[in-house]
Amino acid sequence: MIFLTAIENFWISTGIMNLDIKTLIMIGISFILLYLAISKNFEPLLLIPIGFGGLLANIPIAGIAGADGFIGIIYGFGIESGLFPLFIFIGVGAMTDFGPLIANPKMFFLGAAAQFGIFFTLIGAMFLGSLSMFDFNLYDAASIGIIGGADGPTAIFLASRFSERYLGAIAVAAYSYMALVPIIQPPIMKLLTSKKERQIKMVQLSEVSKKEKILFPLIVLSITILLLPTATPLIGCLMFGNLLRESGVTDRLSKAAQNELINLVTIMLGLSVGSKLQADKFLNPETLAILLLGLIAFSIGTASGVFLAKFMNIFMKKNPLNPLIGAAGVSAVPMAARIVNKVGQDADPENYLLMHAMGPNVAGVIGSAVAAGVLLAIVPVLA
Amino acid sequence: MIFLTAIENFWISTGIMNLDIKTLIMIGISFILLYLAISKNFEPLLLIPIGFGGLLANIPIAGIAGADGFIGIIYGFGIESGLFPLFIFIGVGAMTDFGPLIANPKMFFLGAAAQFGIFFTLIGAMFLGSLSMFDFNLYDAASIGIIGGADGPTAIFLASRFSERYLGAIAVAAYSYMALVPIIQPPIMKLLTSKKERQIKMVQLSEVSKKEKILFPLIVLSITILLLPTATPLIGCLMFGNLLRESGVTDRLSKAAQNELINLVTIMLGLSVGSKLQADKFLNPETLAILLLGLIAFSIGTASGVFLAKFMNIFMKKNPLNPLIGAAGVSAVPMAARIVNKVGQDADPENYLLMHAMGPNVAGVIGSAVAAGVLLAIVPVLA
Amino acid sequence: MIFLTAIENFWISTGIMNLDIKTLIMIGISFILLYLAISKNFEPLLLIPIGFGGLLANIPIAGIAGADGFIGIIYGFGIESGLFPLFIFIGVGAMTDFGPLIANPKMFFLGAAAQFGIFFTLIGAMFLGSLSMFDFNLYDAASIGIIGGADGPTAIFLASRFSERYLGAIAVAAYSYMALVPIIQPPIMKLLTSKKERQIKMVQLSEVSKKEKILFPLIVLSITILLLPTATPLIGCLMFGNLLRESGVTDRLSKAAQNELINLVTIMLGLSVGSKLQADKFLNPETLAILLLGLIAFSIGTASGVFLAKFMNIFMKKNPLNPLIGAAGVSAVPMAARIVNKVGQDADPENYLLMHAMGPNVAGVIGSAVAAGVLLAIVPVLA
Amino acid sequence: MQTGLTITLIGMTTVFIMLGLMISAVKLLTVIFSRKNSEKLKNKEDKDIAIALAALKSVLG
Amino acid sequence: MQTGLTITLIGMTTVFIMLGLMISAVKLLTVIFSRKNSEKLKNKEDKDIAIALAALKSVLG
Amino acid sequence: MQTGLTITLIGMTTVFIMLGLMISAVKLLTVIFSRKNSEKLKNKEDKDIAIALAALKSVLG
Ligand code: NA
Ligand code: NA
Ligand code: NA
Repeated sequence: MIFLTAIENFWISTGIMNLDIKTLIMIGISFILLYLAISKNFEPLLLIPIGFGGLLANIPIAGIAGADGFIGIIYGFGIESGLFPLFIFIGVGAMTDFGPLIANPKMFFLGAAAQFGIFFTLIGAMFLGSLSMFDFNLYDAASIGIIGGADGPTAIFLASRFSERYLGAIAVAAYSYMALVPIIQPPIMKLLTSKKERQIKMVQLSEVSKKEKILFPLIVLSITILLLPTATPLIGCLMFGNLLRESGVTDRLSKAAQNELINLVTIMLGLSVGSKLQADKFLNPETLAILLLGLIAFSIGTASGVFLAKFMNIFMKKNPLNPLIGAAGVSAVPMAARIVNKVGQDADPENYLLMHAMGPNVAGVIGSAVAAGVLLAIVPVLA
Repeated sequence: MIFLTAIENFWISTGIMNLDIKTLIMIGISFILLYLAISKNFEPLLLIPIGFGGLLANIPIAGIAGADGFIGIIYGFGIESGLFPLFIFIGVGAMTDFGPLIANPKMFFLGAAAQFGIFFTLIGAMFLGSLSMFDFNLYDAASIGIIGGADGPTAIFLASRFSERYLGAIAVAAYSYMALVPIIQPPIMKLLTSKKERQIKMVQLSEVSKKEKILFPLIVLSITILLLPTATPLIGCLMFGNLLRESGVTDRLSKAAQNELINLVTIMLGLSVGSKLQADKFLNPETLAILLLGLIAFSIGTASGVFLAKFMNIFMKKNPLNPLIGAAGVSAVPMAARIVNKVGQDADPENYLLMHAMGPNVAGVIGSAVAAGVLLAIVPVLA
Repeated sequence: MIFLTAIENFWISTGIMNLDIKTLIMIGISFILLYLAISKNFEPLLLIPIGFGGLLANIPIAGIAGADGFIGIIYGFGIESGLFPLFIFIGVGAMTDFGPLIANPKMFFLGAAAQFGIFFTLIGAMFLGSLSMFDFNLYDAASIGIIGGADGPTAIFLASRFSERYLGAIAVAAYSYMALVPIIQPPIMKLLTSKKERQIKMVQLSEVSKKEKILFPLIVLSITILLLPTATPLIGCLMFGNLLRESGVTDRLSKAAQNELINLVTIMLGLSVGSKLQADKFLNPETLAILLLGLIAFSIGTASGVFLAKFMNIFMKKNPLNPLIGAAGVSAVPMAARIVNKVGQDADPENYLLMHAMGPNVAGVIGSAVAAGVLLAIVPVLA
Repeated sequence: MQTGLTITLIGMTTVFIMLGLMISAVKLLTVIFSRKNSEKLKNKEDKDIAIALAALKSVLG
Repeated sequence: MQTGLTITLIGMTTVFIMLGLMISAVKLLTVIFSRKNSEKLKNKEDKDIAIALAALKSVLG
Repeated sequence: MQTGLTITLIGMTTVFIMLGLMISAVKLLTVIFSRKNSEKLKNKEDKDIAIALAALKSVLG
């Protein structure tokens, strides 16, 4: 008797007996993410942990993403609290050389322009939310818009505050499009520029002194403190990491931030974000809408950057910008800058734009963090 | 007056005034663990933190292992939650090359057979628990049996869920016997094999392709999802670490898992486990029984592996197995495989069994995690 | 309408509208700390995170140091719990070679004498507390005294237990004076010694065997267990780290403690401590008093060490001590030992005191931890 | 006793079934991939990574 | 719709004002420091660090 | 005042007693081990570790 009871209980607790079609689809999607990461080299550092987290979160019975499951615990510790994206930003700050931006500060404008994708998409999401088939409130719309910032940590930070229910879809969209930069951006860039524009060579950047590099993070943070305190967690962590890097007296800590901290947190953040890929939260029309809106956000951001570069050229007859570098303003560091370089070389093999594109590229990181700060400040007032 | 009061209060709070004989014995046992780790090289990476944790936990007044003590806090964070053994498994996965097992998948059977020690011992512990002198329920018996899995993280994970009160004794038994593999296993191996059998040379393993290595962790996890969801936290973490290793695109994360993650967690896990070596929890007949049962579990596991290898040879006349490699199925990676090699070379100095023994060795890790999953699934039903 | 409301709400949430003069002063102080760390190389590994933490904590609206703010969360996790200073001590233990102290154990006395600064200052703080203008109770006085121990982690550990409200000021004082060792100590050292005394050359230290180095941490901990259990968290962590270093069988863990562990925790501890530099907690007469008392503690500690060295020379006619090495007894490792060497070479360029000063230097770490243990044991009885 | 035997029977059966399935799956895998040139993928990937890393290095300094 | 446009207007204005201020600040910085010999500080510091590290190394072994 | 002096007296006495005991213990240690050949142990251990590491390396790749 006891044997039969045991075997029956055992059998009804197998995966075979508990997998429904939706869960299987989510497991399939997780496998696709792993495939894209491994075979297509799509942001593998994030998409492998996210894909694997999605796999584990969808296992029936095990409850790995539940409150007592191990990924559930990590999620509460690092995502709900906002710690993980901020830790990543400390590491990113320690890895980022703002030299190209300091050497040519006008590039800040391109990093600003590319944020237009965020707000355009916010309006789009609000419009969809006004239809009865999509459940998007203002908080959700803001979180969806931030995909256009092309910055994973910023997107996760904002979504964890505003729209936890769509955090999985938003993070997957953000990292997917960052991985798809080589496919999404070039057609837009080519559509909006003439070959002659793409052939423009830019003047060599000047050397940046050590003192400028040390003062840069403090200045950026100070301006943020004065105007937009809500952006200071993100900007503050980015600039803290950068000061560790540039101060010249904290190499131990800078290296720890660039390696141990960012690697360990990436593993945990990836698994946590992946755990939001649960069938009941992911398989709904909203996810499709988020993926579509994210793509729009990305494209509009790219276009806005290119447009502003062309507009700035009206006033810079002598040393014009190559408008391609505007596309790097979306951030997606350093992939977007690489693509600028590649598209530039397609037009003229002698055209080296990489360093020039790094200015708007890192400005875009600051720009999206500022945009997130604005949303954190005014969305609760208007919602 | 105040001086006398102070000095009296100070004196009654010294260790001298608060050490009882049981605490002294536990401190002595902690020193013995440290001695064995340092002088005899017995699993020092674990036994030094465990021994030191035992030392600190038994200090009177200080309350280091209490709820507000620093090891108590770490314990709650990492052991009660199950996080630490799972993090170790991510690191172990990133350190493990499953190539020898993929090259010769029949070795899985040896890793399966060696798990018999777990269940045999579970029955033994239940029998002892039926005597009035030992306080073992079914949960305890399952946790004691898992010592036979010869996998520290698996044993700690299961015991933290089923039998926290005996976690210290179980972990110490598991790591001690893993350290004692060179003493425990060879006599059993020699008893059960003829010299001629020990001289059997095995055919060279074939190369394993990169794709096979990448798909291996996903396949093992998929099968576990289908049949035994309760084993997926352990198997999932092991295979996640292994995918980070084999994917070829996440070297940063793989190295972080193999170094930072596993080293930091080993320190914390060791101290936490050691904190369970408190006099009132350790000095009782149950601990002696656990040590004895653990030894039996280990021995039966070793024997089962060897027996199955001999049985398999009935069907493998052409390329027979050297039955010694069955002993490596208990896991205790890589010590058990090294011992197989050594015992093989005692019989024939030209016999190199190390790589052949690694197959059952790593299969044994999977095997015990599966066994733990079975126990997690059916013990609550039967208890 | 909605636009005007939004813009008004946005404007009143800017930093400009919310910065008061006290907050601006604290931000200024944070910048000064960063300046001293970067330009003057004042303990930059701690003062950059502390200064940046101070900056972030004083940002209005953002609430970074609040219960839900990211530094507030880290503070609760690592400082309130006492974990961070203890983790630092594990790392310090793994970095410390006690060889010079084992080779010349009399140096322990100098590390003991230098603790007098702690108790002298405690009395001074109690006196100030008896005046109506300073709010210092016995717990605060003990925490202020410990600044004289010249050990950051010990000071933070004690203050987090006894006097959280002054933790910021105490930590800043402790690290500032450790950074100011080259300015504070030499005049005192020269005042209390004759040139002839400063020229004394000491005999070569003998080799220390590996076994002695392995047993040293266990012996120090055992004595602490017997007499002063309240000091065992600090001494225990220090000696655990040291055993990882000296055992010879746990290199992986020793290196992890010396690098990953101490670097990551230093970043987090620095930010957390800095977050106590909030205007309402810092800008008060008590902070000035703490800074003054800390300076006194440091100076008295230095003088006590030198005096005891001179006193010991009465009994050591044959191989006298250079009394300068007494100053290293305050700890502030290894800066204080370096200063001893420098002042000694000022008197005689051929006088190499560095290794001799390391004995009292590392003894001073143990000495202050013991002093902290005494305070933890008797202050609650007397308060 | 009955409980212990039940657990043992279910346990060992499950272990053998699952590890047996893993054998079959791995064997299938080997059959599928042993014919293909598994080096092709690797080289392609190595190159991709090398490019990405070189860019990153040149850019992040 | 009004809400969305409000957010967009405030958002883009803020982004441009803030990043514009950063441009001015950085330009000011460049003007201040481009005349000075920025190498002096560096060398001095390097030496200090080298001394400290050498001492630490010799001492902590 | 009385409290402060009490703490100072107990504190400094404890510090000197404990660090004094540490001196005695270390001196005892030195006496015990200075006669023995402390190299023996080390060599043996180094060899053990080397073997274990070599095996691990060969095995874990
Ligand atoms: Na961006
Ligand atoms: Na096993
Ligand atoms: Na000290």
